[in-house]
Amino acid sequence: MIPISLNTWLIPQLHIPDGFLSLAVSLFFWLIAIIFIAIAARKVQQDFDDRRTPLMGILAAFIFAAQMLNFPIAGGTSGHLLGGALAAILLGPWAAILVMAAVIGAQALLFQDGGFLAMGANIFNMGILTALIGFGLYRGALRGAKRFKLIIAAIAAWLSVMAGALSTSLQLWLSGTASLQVVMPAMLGVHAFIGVGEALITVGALAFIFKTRPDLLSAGEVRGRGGRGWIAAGGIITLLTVLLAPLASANPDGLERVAEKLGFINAGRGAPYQIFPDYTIPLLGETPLSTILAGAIGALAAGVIVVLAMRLLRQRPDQSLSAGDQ
Amino acid sequence: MQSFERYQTGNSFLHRLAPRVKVVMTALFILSALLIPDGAWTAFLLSLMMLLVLIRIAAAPIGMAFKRSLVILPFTLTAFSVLFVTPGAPLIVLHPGPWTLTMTDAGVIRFASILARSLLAVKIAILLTATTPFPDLLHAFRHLHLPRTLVSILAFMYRYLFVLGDEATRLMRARQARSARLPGRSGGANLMWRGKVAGGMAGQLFLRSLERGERVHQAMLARGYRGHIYTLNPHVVTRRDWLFAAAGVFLLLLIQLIARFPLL
Amino acid sequence: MPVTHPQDHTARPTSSRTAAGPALAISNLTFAYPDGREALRAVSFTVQPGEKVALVGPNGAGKSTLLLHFNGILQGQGEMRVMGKSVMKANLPEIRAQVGMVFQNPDDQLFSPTVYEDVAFGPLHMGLDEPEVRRRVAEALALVGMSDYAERLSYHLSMGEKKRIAIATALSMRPHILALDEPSAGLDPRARRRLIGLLQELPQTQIIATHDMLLVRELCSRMVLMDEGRIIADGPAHRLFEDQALLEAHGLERPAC
Amino acid sequence: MPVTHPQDHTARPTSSRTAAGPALAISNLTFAYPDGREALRAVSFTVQPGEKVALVGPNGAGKSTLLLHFNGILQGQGEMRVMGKSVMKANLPEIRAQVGMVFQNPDDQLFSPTVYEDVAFGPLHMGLDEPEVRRRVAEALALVGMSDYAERLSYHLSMGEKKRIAIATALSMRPHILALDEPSAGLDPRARRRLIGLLQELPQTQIIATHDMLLVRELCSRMVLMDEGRIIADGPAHRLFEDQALLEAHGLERPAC
Ligand SMILES: Nc1ncnc2c1ncn2[C@@H]1O[C@H](COP(=O)(O)OP(=O)(O)OP(=O)(O)O)[C@@H](O)[C@H]1O
Ligand SMILES: Nc1ncnc2c1ncn2[C@@H]1O[C@H](COP(=O)(O)OP(=O)(O)OP(=O)(O)O)[C@@H](O)[C@H]1O
Ligand SMILES: [Mg+2]
Ligand SMILES: [Mg+2]
Repeated sequence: MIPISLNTWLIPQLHIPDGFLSLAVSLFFWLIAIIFIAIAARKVQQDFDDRRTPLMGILAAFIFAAQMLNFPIAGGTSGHLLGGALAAILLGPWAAILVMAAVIGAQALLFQDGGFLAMGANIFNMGILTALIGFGLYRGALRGAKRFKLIIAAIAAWLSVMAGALSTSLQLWLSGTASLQVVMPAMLGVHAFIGVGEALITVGALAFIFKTRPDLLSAGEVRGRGGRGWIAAGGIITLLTVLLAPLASANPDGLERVAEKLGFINAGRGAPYQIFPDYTIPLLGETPLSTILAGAIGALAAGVIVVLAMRLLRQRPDQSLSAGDQ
Repeated sequence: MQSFERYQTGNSFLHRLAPRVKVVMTALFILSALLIPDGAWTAFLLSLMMLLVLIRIAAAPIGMAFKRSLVILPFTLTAFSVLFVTPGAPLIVLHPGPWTLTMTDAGVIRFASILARSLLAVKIAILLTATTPFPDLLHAFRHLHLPRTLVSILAFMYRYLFVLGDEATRLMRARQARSARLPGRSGGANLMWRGKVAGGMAGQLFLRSLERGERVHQAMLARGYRGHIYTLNPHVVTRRDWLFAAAGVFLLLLIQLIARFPLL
Repeated sequence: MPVTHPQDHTARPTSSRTAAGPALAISNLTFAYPDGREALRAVSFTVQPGEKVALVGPNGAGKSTLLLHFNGILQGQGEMRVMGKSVMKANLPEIRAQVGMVFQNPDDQLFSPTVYEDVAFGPLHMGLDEPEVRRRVAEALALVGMSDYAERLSYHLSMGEKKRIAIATALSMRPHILALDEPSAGLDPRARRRLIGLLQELPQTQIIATHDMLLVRELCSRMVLMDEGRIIADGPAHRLFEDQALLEAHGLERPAC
Repeated sequence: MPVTHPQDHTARPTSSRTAAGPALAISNLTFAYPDGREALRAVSFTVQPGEKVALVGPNGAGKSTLLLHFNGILQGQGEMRVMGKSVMKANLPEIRAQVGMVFQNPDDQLFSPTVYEDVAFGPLHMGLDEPEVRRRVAEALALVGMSDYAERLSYHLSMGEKKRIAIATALSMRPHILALDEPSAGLDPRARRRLIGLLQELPQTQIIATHDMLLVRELCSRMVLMDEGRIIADGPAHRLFEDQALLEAHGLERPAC
């Protein structure tokens, strides 16, 4: 793991460190991440009864270890795995989100791969988006032959990396840390390449499991992990990625103008110290004090939301567990 | 794989601080760094001094943090672009090929500020990791009321990270050992095949992880597990911790004030 | 020998002493895995308190499967009593406190980040209060000679050290019965010798599944030979060792001398 | 014994025969892991073609680390020559064709879904054409007596079977040298006996890291004793076995008789 992050220093990975995202963007994605994790914790608890904790932990360790596996592509570079799509296909979307959140959290805590305040965004890019695309597309291909499923899995794996890269560039741009014209083509270009490794390993792993434990990937099993809603969700995100990526890389100025028109470009684009940049406390006018107060209020509100969400999440998980003892 | 734990064996004031206090203070420090406006150099400098004092207290080698803060490098590359797109007074005009790039003063300030925030954040995070063993962090999360499920998942993950990480390493070694070539032949087969083999290794790891999950669950049942995980509480928050937290918050507030009212 | 206080009575099980009766009584136990594989077929035997019984047989004979029945992790058909208590759902928590399981692979058994937490896991889940838990952990670690290791991370231990901690996790529950699955596998000769010394001095009833015939000879007076889910022979170890033909028919070997 | 054609010349390495010279020559090899742990300190020794050398020593002595140097998976400081070729980056692919590694745990070695794919990995990676690959796989499987297993899934085999397949994955590359890490660990007595028979009949130079002293006595004429990264003793196995004091000082034991 350390060697991997050392080898790939110069490749913009998807683990965004702190400092590159504005506070507004950071908090927004934290909120999304918390909501998803809260739902995931509940769902997973229903599906896996009391085996879930050790199992989820070990599967998170699996993703971690699988990210170390690599293979030579060409000229000294090597392909390796992000794992979001694979996890979603193997475990179902909710369990995958939980597992990826644990992986991303540990990477930040142990290796500083990705920041703390940026963790919400990282979980969104590498856990939630990948789970939506990975599972959504695979779930849609359930009826097909094995070969077809594998092809879809390959596409899903590649796209999940592209979606992560797209979303990372947008976040950086919204935070005012990078110009879209630079970050978008760079991110998408590099990850189009990285995605090939992702696709090959994902398919290799699935092919292996098809051969050795076909029961784990049987139609019934996969259906049990999520309903048809996922197909739609995955489809929409896929469509967005497919449309937005070429559009934005071909004409980032255009996107920038559109965003400016819609007004949200200023939302994050101002300095990261402003939580609601254009919002100042009316009575105080545009003074530094007003900015501080606005910031404090915003932070407080975000804090309250976080605490509430945590509460919500904490209440259920540990009841009704002992039922499944045998 | 174990090198990141090398400095946790120390016994400085920081090592002995209650982990939950360290976690909260780290988060506040990062928050404070993000809140410092562009170009508020005094505030950045004060934050850096605070950081250096902490590193000194922890008796952690200052250079140690350096290598790992390189993780921000790739993102720094992408942030280079703000040098040229931020509106401001032109400093340097470059003509690479057909383009014209104008570096502005505001751009330079913005870029340097992003870098400063990011370095501060990553270094304090390194300091936290270097002075707090992961199991203690887990205790801290429990006390901070993170969902118990999530903390338990993290605990299991941490334990099996190394087991599975070693397994992955051994798989790769075995592959390396058989990645032979005959003199005068190219070898290596093709890309698809190599990818498929790596994928097979991932699949193998997955199945083993599943089975291990099953066995661990059995081992837990054997020792009385019925759905809850209990742990002893080895950490208490003492007055010393409160004092440290109060001092920290005070300093961070001061930094924020100085950042905004430079004349104060 | 790093074992401390081997004769100390604290090592003795404390809860609910049963007067006489066998420690373990199994009759006609049959078990099939969900995939249909019959792993146990009409297994019957009885173990008296304090006995040290070796369970031997080729790979796949059903030894591990049988051990997993002792505390109800697997439940086959047939009668099973542990310390006089029938193994059934209602009794499980109590029975699990009486049977200390040591799994073959210590990495499966040591699932907590630190050694201390792992050894404390059993007592904590038995609902003991904190001082008692601490006492038990200290005692169990002392018994296996690993008192200094409490704060270590399980991952950083060598195989032999992990194995001893795994035994401590069972001892801290003060069980009457120890069920050990291949305790000597992967140990170097010195670590193996220490393990044998430790097991010799522990007073618990022991049932040991193993391929290590020398360990059987040094430690166990009785030997139960299994193959294909059945008990093939059951008797004094030195007797069975003499029956070369029997051993060879079931993939075993007499210890070299 | 399931070994077929033990004397068959196909078992002999075919590529680039070197006239005389040692199969392996190491001098002053020193290696430290990235975390600073010195695992090898000034190790020197030479192995002649056809020799079967046992590498013994307590847990953590550095045996596995040393084996991993033979084909450059780890690279320490010092001189190392395999079949006359210096071990350095440019020669690695060639050297890996000459040294067949068998890891302790066959699960690490078998990473493909089917036995066939696993045994074919080496030859395929060497760029051989398909008929030749098939021939090599068939030959290697026949040597370990597992010809019927080609289409089986490695994942579902027993430990003893996996171990033999692991050896086949090395043999299919027709190496001059076999480096085996604890080949007998985890096998039941019958499987272990078969393995010893197989190794006795294979003509390759063999270097075997093991804790199994009985295997050493039966298989190896020479024994190299390591501890703390150093070579402590090197000589005929039966001689070293007589030096009880030496063995005990390094956590070993004489085979029981
Ligand atoms: N989870 C499982 N599902 C299906 N079959 C199983 C399972 N676990 C074990 N078996 C089968 O049950 C039989 C008995 O297995 P068991 O593990 O009890 O053998 P063992 O005597 O412990 O062997 P070893 O000496 O290799 O440890 C074997 O044939 C094995 O393949
Ligand atoms: N990846 C690693 N990183 C750091 N230290 C290691 C690593 N692998 C092994 N070591 C250490 O190097 C030393 C030699 O280990 P090695 O695995 O070579 O021993 P060994 O003789 O094979 O022991 P065993 O009989 O237990 O297999 C040990 O002290 C071990 O802890
Ligand atoms: Mg077993
Ligand atoms: Mg070894």
